[in-house]
Amino acid sequence: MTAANQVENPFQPEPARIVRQYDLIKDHRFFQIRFTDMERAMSFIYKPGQFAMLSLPGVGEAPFSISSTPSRPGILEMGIRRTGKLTDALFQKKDNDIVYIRGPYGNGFKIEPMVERDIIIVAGGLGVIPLRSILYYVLDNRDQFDELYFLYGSKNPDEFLFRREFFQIKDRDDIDCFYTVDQDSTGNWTESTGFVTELFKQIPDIDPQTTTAVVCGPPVMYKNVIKELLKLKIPKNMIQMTLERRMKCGVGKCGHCALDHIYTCMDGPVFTYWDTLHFRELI
Amino acid sequence: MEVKSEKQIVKPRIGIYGFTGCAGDQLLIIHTEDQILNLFDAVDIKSFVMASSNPTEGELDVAFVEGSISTEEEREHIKEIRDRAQIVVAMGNCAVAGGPQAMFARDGSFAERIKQVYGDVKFITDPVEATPIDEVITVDYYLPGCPISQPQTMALIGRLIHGVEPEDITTPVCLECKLNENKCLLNDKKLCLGPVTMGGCGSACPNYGLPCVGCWGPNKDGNFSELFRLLNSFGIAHEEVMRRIRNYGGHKILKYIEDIKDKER
Amino acid sequence: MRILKMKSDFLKEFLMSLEKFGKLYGPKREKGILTYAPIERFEELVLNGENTIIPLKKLFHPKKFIMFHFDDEGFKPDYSMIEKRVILGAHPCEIHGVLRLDDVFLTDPPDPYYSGLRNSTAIIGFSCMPSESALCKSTGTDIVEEGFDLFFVDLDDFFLVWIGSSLGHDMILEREDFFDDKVTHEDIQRYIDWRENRDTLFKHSFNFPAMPDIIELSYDSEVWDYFAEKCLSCGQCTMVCPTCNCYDVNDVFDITTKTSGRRERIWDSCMFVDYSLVAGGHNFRGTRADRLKLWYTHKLKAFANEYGRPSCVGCGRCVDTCPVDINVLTVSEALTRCEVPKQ
Amino acid sequence: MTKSDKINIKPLARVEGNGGIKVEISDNKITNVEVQILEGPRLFETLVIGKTPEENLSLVPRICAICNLSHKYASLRGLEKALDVEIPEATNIFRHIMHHGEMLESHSLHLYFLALPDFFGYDNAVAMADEHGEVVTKALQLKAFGNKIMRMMGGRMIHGENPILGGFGRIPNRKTLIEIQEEAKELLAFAIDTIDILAELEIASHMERDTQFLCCKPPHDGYDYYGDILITSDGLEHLVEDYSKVIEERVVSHSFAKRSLYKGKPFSVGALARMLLLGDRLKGEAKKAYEKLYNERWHRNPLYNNFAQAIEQIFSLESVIETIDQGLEMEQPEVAKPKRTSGTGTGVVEAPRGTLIHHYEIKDGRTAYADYITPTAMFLDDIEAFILKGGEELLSSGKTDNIELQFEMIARSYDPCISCSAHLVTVEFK
Ligand SMILES: Cc1cc2nc3c(=O)[nH]c(=O)nc-3n(C[C@H](O)[C@H](O)[C@H](O)COP(=O)(O)OP(=O)(O)OC[C@H]3O[C@@H](n4cnc5c(N)ncnc54)[C@H](O)[C@@H]3O)c2cc1C
Ligand code: SF4
Ligand code: SF4
Ligand code: SF4
Repeated sequence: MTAANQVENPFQPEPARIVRQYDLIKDHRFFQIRFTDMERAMSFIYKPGQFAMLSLPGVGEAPFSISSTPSRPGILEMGIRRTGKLTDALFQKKDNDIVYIRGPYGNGFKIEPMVERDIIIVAGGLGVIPLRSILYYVLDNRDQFDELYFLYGSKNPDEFLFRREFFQIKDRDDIDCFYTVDQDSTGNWTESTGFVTELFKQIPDIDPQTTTAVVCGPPVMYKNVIKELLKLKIPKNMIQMTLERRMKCGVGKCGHCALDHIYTCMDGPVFTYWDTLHFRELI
Repeated sequence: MEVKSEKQIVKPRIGIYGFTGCAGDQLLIIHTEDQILNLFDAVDIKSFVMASSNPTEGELDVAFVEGSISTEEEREHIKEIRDRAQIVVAMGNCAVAGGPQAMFARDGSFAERIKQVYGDVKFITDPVEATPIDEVITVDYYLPGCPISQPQTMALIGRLIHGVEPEDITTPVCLECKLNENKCLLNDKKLCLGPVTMGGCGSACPNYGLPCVGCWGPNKDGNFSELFRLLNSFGIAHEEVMRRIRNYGGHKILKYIEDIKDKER
Repeated sequence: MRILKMKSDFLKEFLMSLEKFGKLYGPKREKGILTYAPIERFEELVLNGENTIIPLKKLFHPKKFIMFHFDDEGFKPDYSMIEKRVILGAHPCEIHGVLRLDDVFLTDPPDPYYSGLRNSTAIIGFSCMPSESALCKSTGTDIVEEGFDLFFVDLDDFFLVWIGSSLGHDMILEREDFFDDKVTHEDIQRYIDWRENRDTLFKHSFNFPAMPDIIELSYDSEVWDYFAEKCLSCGQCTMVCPTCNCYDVNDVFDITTKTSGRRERIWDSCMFVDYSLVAGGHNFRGTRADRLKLWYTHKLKAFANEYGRPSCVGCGRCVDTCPVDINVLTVSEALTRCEVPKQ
Repeated sequence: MTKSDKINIKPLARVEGNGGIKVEISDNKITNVEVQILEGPRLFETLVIGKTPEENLSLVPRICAICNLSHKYASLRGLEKALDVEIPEATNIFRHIMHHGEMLESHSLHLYFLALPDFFGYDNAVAMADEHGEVVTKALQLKAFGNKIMRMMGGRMIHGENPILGGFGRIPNRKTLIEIQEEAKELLAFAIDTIDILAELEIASHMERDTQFLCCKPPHDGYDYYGDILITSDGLEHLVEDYSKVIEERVVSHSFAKRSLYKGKPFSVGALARMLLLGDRLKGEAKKAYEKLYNERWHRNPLYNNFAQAIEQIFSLESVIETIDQGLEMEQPEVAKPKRTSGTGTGVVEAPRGTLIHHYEIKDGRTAYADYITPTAMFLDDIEAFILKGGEELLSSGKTDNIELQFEMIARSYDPCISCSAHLVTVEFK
């Protein structure tokens, strides 16, 4: 029977090479990956906020956000935290080693509602990894958007991801960056201290009707950040957030990421705050 | 497609040891006829006295340990193995939970029972009450079962050969039992421990129409109190259930049935 | 859709003649239980109202299979399980079950394993009498209009045969002499009487159409806690339900130092504790109440939002299977009685 | 080797369980031989007290994995006597098939994988594969076949729950039985070829001495592995109920291990004992093999146990073929129910490595007393006696190069099962 072969296999992992990798912070590593097939590398079109499934044969497969921006095609970037079997094995890989990728999956951020509007990007901890994609996307297409505010908080300076990069863009005049750490354990932190919600005080007055917010962080962070955004009177459907669920397939078949009637992998991982009000289990 | 071929990995050095038990887990490895030659090929077996003479007892990548710790000498020996092994795998119910010989774990009857079998013989070195090996050393991975299952064991060994952490099974026997299309024995009011027992055996017993006696040990998410209640409602006495669940529960079952004991009193 | 008549005496010969369209499968008694299995002799086939333990879904969404083999060269899909098959004796609820699975597995992007099995398989449906716990009257799945190639309604000395596909038509053409296209008024009356009689035989019913709202309103109901305390988390309900589709994926290495092995798919259940565990140890559904709630929301409400109809097809298997009496009937009743304010 | 020395073989390899041999030599004379049991006690006799027969049956196979079904079988025979369970003939038939499976599994494991490497000069059987690939592959097949029967009848390869009081949970279907029968026919050729391999071997004679043999006598005039009468090489017959008078158990003060004597002297059980006591009852290919291999030295040399096992492999394969024929004729047996809840019963079967006794006293459906005597506990004294004899011979003739191996081969030939014996013995640590 060839029936099956007529349908493309959406689970087929494709070989890709680790081009470069380095530690971001302890147990968090940055990977640049390129499909071994150059054509595929260029035809892999994705949106900020989408993710890919990364496989290591024999170890398994897991979803990871794409942290690079589609405005710089050819190379995929991922920021990965070491938490278990697959990520452990991935951290043992060297430059030039082969991994397997399939995707892109998920809905990604809705760019439409951001165009010609002010944008607030709020990231907590690891949540900055998917947001880095939209951040660079906006910077690369700067003329399409109005004001850009980037708020990022980590627990302490040692856990501040992409530190060099983010302090570089801080000097640009087309973006306002606000960085904070919960606690400064090192004593050489030059930015704010306190929770990321504190940073809202530093944002100049904005017009909530022309502003879109994008949020990602640990579950506890969402509640507080959303409170702040609502205080600013940003409409509920103009707050985009990206969520995490267990996933096995990425294409709405395995059921793991289902909540109520939606599949995080297909209908998400980006949801608006308005969406989450219907789905009680979302955050 | 330009894909770099992976380097051949170094064969892990392996030791397989037996302590107090029935040797069923070592035997099961020997009985894996379709894989035993592959196994000897893929790993460097340094010590496996049940199958081979002239063991070399040095540094090991993985030590598989079967059997419970039941004498002072075994306590020392297991520590010595731990010292030279990168990874220690507790293999089989005896090593994981203490085995059937640990069914009275910590109830204080051990001395009395020794006396029953041996009378008043005075021992030079007293045997100790059977314990799982993790009461003496740290254990990295567990292969439960009395005896272990071939697929689960080979999957674990396959992963260890490649330096990959093994998967842990957190599903109950019922998953495999249903996949094998057995009729639920609880619906026939049988004393089946499947729902509170860790999966991995392939529902070996229900496949033959016989209730699970719990030889894989407790499933951490088992709803123990409800199973007790359900079995009681079939007319099976509380002590009966308690006794059976301890037959293969060893030391590992204790924390799950503590509350149930309390409720009864 | 054409409807034909066939004398009962021809049944054996006709069904066995379908072998040329593929390997025959059907409900068969093995080791004391009823199961879909290859049929070698007509006599093995069990064509009554009895449910198999595991529904028809296993033939399209197999319990466990190899998706890929991998080695240094990468992952190669394994489609070897796909073969031409003819399934005999599928009840209406089974066919509805498969249609619900189609919603999941055939929507973009289609699952090649499922669609491969689906496209190579013909379904010959059979009418049935309600089982002890059948709920298909309540769920509106006691009759089926699509999803089969042929459908047989047993009216004792003859069958009315619905032709549901061009392949079904080809099957009829093979044995044209068995079929009669003159359906008389009397035959129609017989069919109507049969349906009326059948409707009276259902022992249970529940207010299926009201359930989506009731579920929504009962999110915080203590009824969930009541059931949660009883649930054994054995996962049987999900395995036996024709419309549960969750699965897990595992990689298994061969015993060798080379990179080689297989990627397997195996049924999973949302009743298991690790089902929703994510990195960092956060579990979105750690409690049994949350897990039960997800399941019933999915069966009785949510699926409809996504695909237009709820996913319970009223087979009654959860009623027969759950050792502690948690099933669509008891849950719906409890939610309806205790929690919905009386109007 | 100095004139006074201590030989410590520890661990004893290629036996089931954790054991060792200690030999003390003084003045070129052996002063002490100990076969040591290095495993802790498991106290099975106390574990079953207060348990139901079902629980007993589940627990006792765990005494030993390698002959788990023999334990189950002996227990069934004891419990069914105690509770007056009358089992249908068909159940007996299936129990025999099960038991033959275990014989094949255990014998092939011992013969090819544990013993043969000694004769061919290897550390293990896999190392043997390069030069004797054919034998190793076939032997794996034969062992796998034994395991397949154990899985089919036991429920799984080791510690299956399928054999239950009064019958089985599930009986294999016709198709499976016929498959098994076909496979047995195919494997018979290899089992017969093995006889030729063994016929070529030179068997050392240094340890030879007279000893006594014991086994149970089948209730028919053929060869078999079960019975209710114990026969001994002195020509006597004893009811199994009198087992405690026949087999004198004692505690040895220096090792705290329970040991057994018959008429005050060590004795041997196992395939060799069965061959010597019942061999003239063999038929077919097994009879031919017996006639080909047998010689007078068998009575004085335990290494021939390996030969006896090879003959029993043929016997079991032939029996499987024959017994399945009988099984196919019979109706599916019902599970027989106990007629009483109290009673005593002694069950005896021949485990692969010798006579195995399970004795029960049941009161109101619960075990009040249990006693298990395993073959290894029976022949430990005999092993020591042969090691002593062999050692003295080797010392006096100065052939001490590989004396450890010679000792190990003697111990190994019995196919001892230390787990079995350790259910009630403990260790001496000096
Ligand atoms: C849409 C999405 C985007 C993600 N993006 C990133 C990212 O950019 N960087 C990053 O480091 N991580 C990301 N994750 C999480 C990442 O998928 C998990 O860390 C990874 O699966 C852990 O795999 P493991 O084998 O190393 O861990 P395991 O050994 O499998 O388990 C370790 C922990 O991870 C949990 N886990 C296992 N599988 C999954 C899964 N499929 N999804 C979520 N949790 C799981 C386990 O429950 C356990 O708590 C994302 C997850 C999702 C769903
Ligand atoms: S069903 Fe239960 S008792 Fe039987 S093998 Fe599995 S875990 Fe052990
Ligand atoms: S609802 Fe019933 S069948 Fe489902 S997991 Fe709970 S106890 Fe098992
Ligand atoms: S929920 Fe119950 S009745 Fe409905 S389809 Fe599933 S198993 Fe059948």
